[in-house]
Amino acid sequence: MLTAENTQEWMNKFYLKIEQNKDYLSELDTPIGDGDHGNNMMRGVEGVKQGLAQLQDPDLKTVLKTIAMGLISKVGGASGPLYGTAFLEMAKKSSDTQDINQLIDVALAGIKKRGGATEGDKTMIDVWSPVAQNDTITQQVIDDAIASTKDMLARKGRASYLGERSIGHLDPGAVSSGYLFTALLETEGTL
Amino acid sequence: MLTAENTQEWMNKFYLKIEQNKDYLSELDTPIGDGDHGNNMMRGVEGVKQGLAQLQDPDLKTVLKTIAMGLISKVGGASGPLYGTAFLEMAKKSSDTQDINQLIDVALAGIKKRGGATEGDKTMIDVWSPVAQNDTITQQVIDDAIASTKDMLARKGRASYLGERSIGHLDPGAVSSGYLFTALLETEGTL
Amino acid sequence: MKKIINEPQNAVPEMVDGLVRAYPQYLERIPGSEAMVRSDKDSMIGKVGIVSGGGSGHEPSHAGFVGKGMLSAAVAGQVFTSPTPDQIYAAIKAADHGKGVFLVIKNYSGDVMNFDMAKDMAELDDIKIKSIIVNDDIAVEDSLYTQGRRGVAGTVLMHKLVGAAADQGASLDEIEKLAKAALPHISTIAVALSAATVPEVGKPGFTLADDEIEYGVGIHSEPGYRREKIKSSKKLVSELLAKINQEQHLDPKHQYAVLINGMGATPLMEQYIFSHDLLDQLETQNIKPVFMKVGNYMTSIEMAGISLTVFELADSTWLKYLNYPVETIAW
Amino acid sequence: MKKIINEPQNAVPEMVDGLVRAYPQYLERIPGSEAMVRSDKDSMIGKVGIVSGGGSGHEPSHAGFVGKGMLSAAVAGQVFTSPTPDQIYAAIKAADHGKGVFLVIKNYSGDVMNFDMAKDMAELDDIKIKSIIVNDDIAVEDSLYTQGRRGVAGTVLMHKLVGAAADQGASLDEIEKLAKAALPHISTIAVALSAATVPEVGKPGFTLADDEIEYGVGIHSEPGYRREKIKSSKKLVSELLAKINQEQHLDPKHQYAVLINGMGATPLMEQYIFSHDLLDQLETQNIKPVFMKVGNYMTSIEMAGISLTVFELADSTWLKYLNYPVETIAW
Ligand SMILES: Nc1ncnc2c1ncn2[C@@H]1O[C@H](COP(=O)(O)OP(=O)(O)O)[C@@H](O)[C@H]1O
Ligand SMILES: Nc1ncnc2c1ncn2[C@@H]1O[C@H](COP(=O)(O)OP(=O)(O)O)[C@@H](O)[C@H]1O
Ligand SMILES: [Mg+2]
Ligand SMILES: [Mg+2]
Ligand SMILES: [Mg+2]
Ligand SMILES: [Mg+2]
Repeated sequence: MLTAENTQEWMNKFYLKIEQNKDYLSELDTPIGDGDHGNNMMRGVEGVKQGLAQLQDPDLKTVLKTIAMGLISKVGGASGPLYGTAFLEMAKKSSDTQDINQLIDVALAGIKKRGGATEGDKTMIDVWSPVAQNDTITQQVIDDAIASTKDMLARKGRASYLGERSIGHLDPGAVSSGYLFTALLETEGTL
Repeated sequence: MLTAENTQEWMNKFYLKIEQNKDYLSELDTPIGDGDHGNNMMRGVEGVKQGLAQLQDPDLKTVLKTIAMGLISKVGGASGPLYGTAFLEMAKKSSDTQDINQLIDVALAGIKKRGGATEGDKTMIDVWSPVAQNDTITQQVIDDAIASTKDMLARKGRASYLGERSIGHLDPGAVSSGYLFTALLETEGTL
Repeated sequence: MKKIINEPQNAVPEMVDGLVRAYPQYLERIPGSEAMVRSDKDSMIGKVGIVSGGGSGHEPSHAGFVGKGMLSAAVAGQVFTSPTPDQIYAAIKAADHGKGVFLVIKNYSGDVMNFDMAKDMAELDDIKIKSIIVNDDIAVEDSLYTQGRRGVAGTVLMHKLVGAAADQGASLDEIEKLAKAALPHISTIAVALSAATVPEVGKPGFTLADDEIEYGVGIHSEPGYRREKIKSSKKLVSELLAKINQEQHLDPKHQYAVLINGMGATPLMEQYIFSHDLLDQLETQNIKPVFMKVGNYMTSIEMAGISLTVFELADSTWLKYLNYPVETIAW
Repeated sequence: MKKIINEPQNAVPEMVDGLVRAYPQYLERIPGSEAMVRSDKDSMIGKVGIVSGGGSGHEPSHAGFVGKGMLSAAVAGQVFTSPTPDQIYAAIKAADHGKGVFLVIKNYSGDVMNFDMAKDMAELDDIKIKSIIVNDDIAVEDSLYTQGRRGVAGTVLMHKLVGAAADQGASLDEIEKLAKAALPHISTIAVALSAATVPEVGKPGFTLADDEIEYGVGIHSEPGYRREKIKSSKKLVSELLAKINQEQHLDPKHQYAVLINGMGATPLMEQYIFSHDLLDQLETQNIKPVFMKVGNYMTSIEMAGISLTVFELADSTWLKYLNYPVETIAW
């Protein structure tokens, strides 16, 4: 169950993972993209951190909306609107439920709607979707989902310009989404 | 004594020397100039060759003037007007005399007037001047004159921008002038 | 990486600052943003606003085309990264003078989504918005099931068209119609000799050997369709023109505009030589362009290379729009 | 050498051909030469002609500045090599409309001598000729006993001044007076990040390590005054501005025009960042330029680097001349 507190903890952990893997994410984005995913996500988690720091005793909805706005206004590129929409949808839904599974479901629906991609297109959806489908999120589910993008042929995003040559590379947005869910796993009292 | 015939032979020999040493001249022009002296001179001797080929039974004055026009209209850069002026002055003087020493004297005066440089400025003058001063031109005179430019500090032309750093390099225009006089030496019946 | 910059993460804000302060007669920075609006505000009154933008690194695009007769405002994202919706929204607000705002978007998932979100925000303010998604790069096969083609140098011609129409008082609907009609007639194809280095990344997006080139590269180091040994300008022109012919079937009965675009580090000398070979080869097809531009218009930082854009002027008003006078830094 | 060219020795004629055919509305090639004259001949009638030129490799200089309000004709020599007198003479003839011709010459021995010979030829035709020898590069110490300072990017500002004056009907003597008065107020200094490769030479004029820069380099790979490790844009600006200050003693009581000039391969992004740092540092001296340009105006083929030109507007008409409208490809 998400709360205002554990969601902030989740974001702290996500921040650290992005910070640590910034260069790796940009490297993943080089052969099949434009090499900026690490920098984009770093700006995003910085924005989220700054936004959250300004809140006093916020409720869950405010926390989720602040996360969304931080991501939308700082990331840019393709991943900004997608991550931003995910948290915006979670914020909306959080009036009805704090259940993490239900929240991930609406987030995934938002990502699909915003970007028009679906499972198997070699995007972050290929991590969000297996995580959403499994009742219990495990590191195994996450890792398998990330790894599954390697053999896919990209049909959306920059990697799609490569056609066949996109095969054999992990999708950077899938990897950063993996960090998001690992951070969630590590956050006490979320699941 | 210069004649229409041996002057044309002289130019043939000069052509071959420039052709053979084009890259070397440009290399000499690289550390203390702009690396084009070989290409400039090559265009010039091509122009001279073409010009001379169109003459039918010319007199010496016409030959010298044709050489001058070929150099002036094809070389460009600093060396074009200087070599061109040299042959233009020789052409003018050839109405009075065909004596090679007297012709070189007026050519040298033309070069000095056109470029404003004098002996010791590390230019082609430092080859033309010793050659003009010696009653008999020898390869030794030419070689010594070329070599003397190595230790000079350039005060005219592009090399002058280097100041002290121009010391230690041969002057490219001195070297190409050396080829001109070696070609003259090798031309039967000129001296 | 050898660049005249300070901290890489400050490259964009410093660049925007240096640009607007150098050219206050054309540009004004929208406070708190990396978006710029026309200084000559009077020239926008009563007219549809035209907003474009995208990642930075394509200078003089897009701010260089802000001015009377062309763009009303431009947004500069991070290098090679779509700007965020709030910035685009700020540009839309500044460009709106009651007649609505037309967005020129290049077909990248990031740009499309961020402009979309900005559009949603602006529509909440009752600003009428229409847009065109430019996808002129014929290097990549088009398909309904993929991202589709990229927007590249042809975008600048689109700016010129819609900017001229807006300045002459065209309505938002008319501008949309014009843009939609022109779009399929604009085709671009590029060849790269070297890659660009994004300041924050610090190394080139791809590596080509000293004698290698790549056809079909995008303006963000996206890969092209073939790598080869360097060829003469004549042969490069043949290759690119063949691709254009496959797409457009150039026909002497039609009129064409041509844009030869330097990618950043390629000197004008090479662009003019390319122009010579292109015009020679078009002549063998009995085609003589009625409008031409050669220079750096949509660059990829310091990438070396050239793109060729051919625009079939299927409507006679389009040439007038291309020739319509503008007051900008870079057109 | 990786260039979009054909045979290196044809680079200049092909470039000139590609340029005039792309821009027939501005330029016409003078038959049998690599000289170009304004197409809009009517705009030259009754006015002093302005002729400039020099070696090729500095594009858009000089032909890019041919047009109403600026140059009447331009001559393109071989790459980095002064054009020959016959070519300059052809340009003078084409530019003369009875009021005389003014020559803008950069201070290189080759240019000076070739223009001089052309002048002699033109004077035989009773064409009145005056000229200015531009020597704005403050990198090299000036001296009566040497070649003196080189002519570099400041030459473009000289073109603008005399072109505007000529278009407004100034006489040959007035134009000479204007040029002589303005010359000592124009100072330029450059920094290079990499060298240019002349097509016929095939290798760069000098080599800098991956982290090295050189201050004071000329536009033909002439050496500068110091080599160092690459610095931040702020520090490059400090160095160059200090040199300018030594020369001109910038003073808030005066008005200044500034030209930031890219050397060919340096992207506008870096030039705008340099602009940001320059304007910041000028501000600490309480100086705000009243006229500014940032872009590639006097390049050195594909050299990477920037030059900074500061022009003290000691006479109030000079700013008007700089702002006077022109019709050229590149101003
Ligand atoms: N249409 C889309 N739907 C879902 N995810 C997408 C889509 N387009 C791109 N992505 C994701 O975004 C990631 C790239 O993000 P990023 O590099 O930050 O943006 P950009 O591609 O604009 O440079 C991809 O790895 C992919 O996971
Ligand atoms: N003022 C001058 N007087 C005499 N010779 C000169 C002068 N300036 C240059 N030179 C000669 O010209 C040579 C360079 O010629 P070149 O490389 O063809 O022309 P540029 O210097 O214009 O590139 C120098 O090596 C020098 O010998
Ligand atoms: Mg990316
Ligand atoms: Mg030389
Ligand atoms: Mg990106
Ligand atoms: Mg030269």
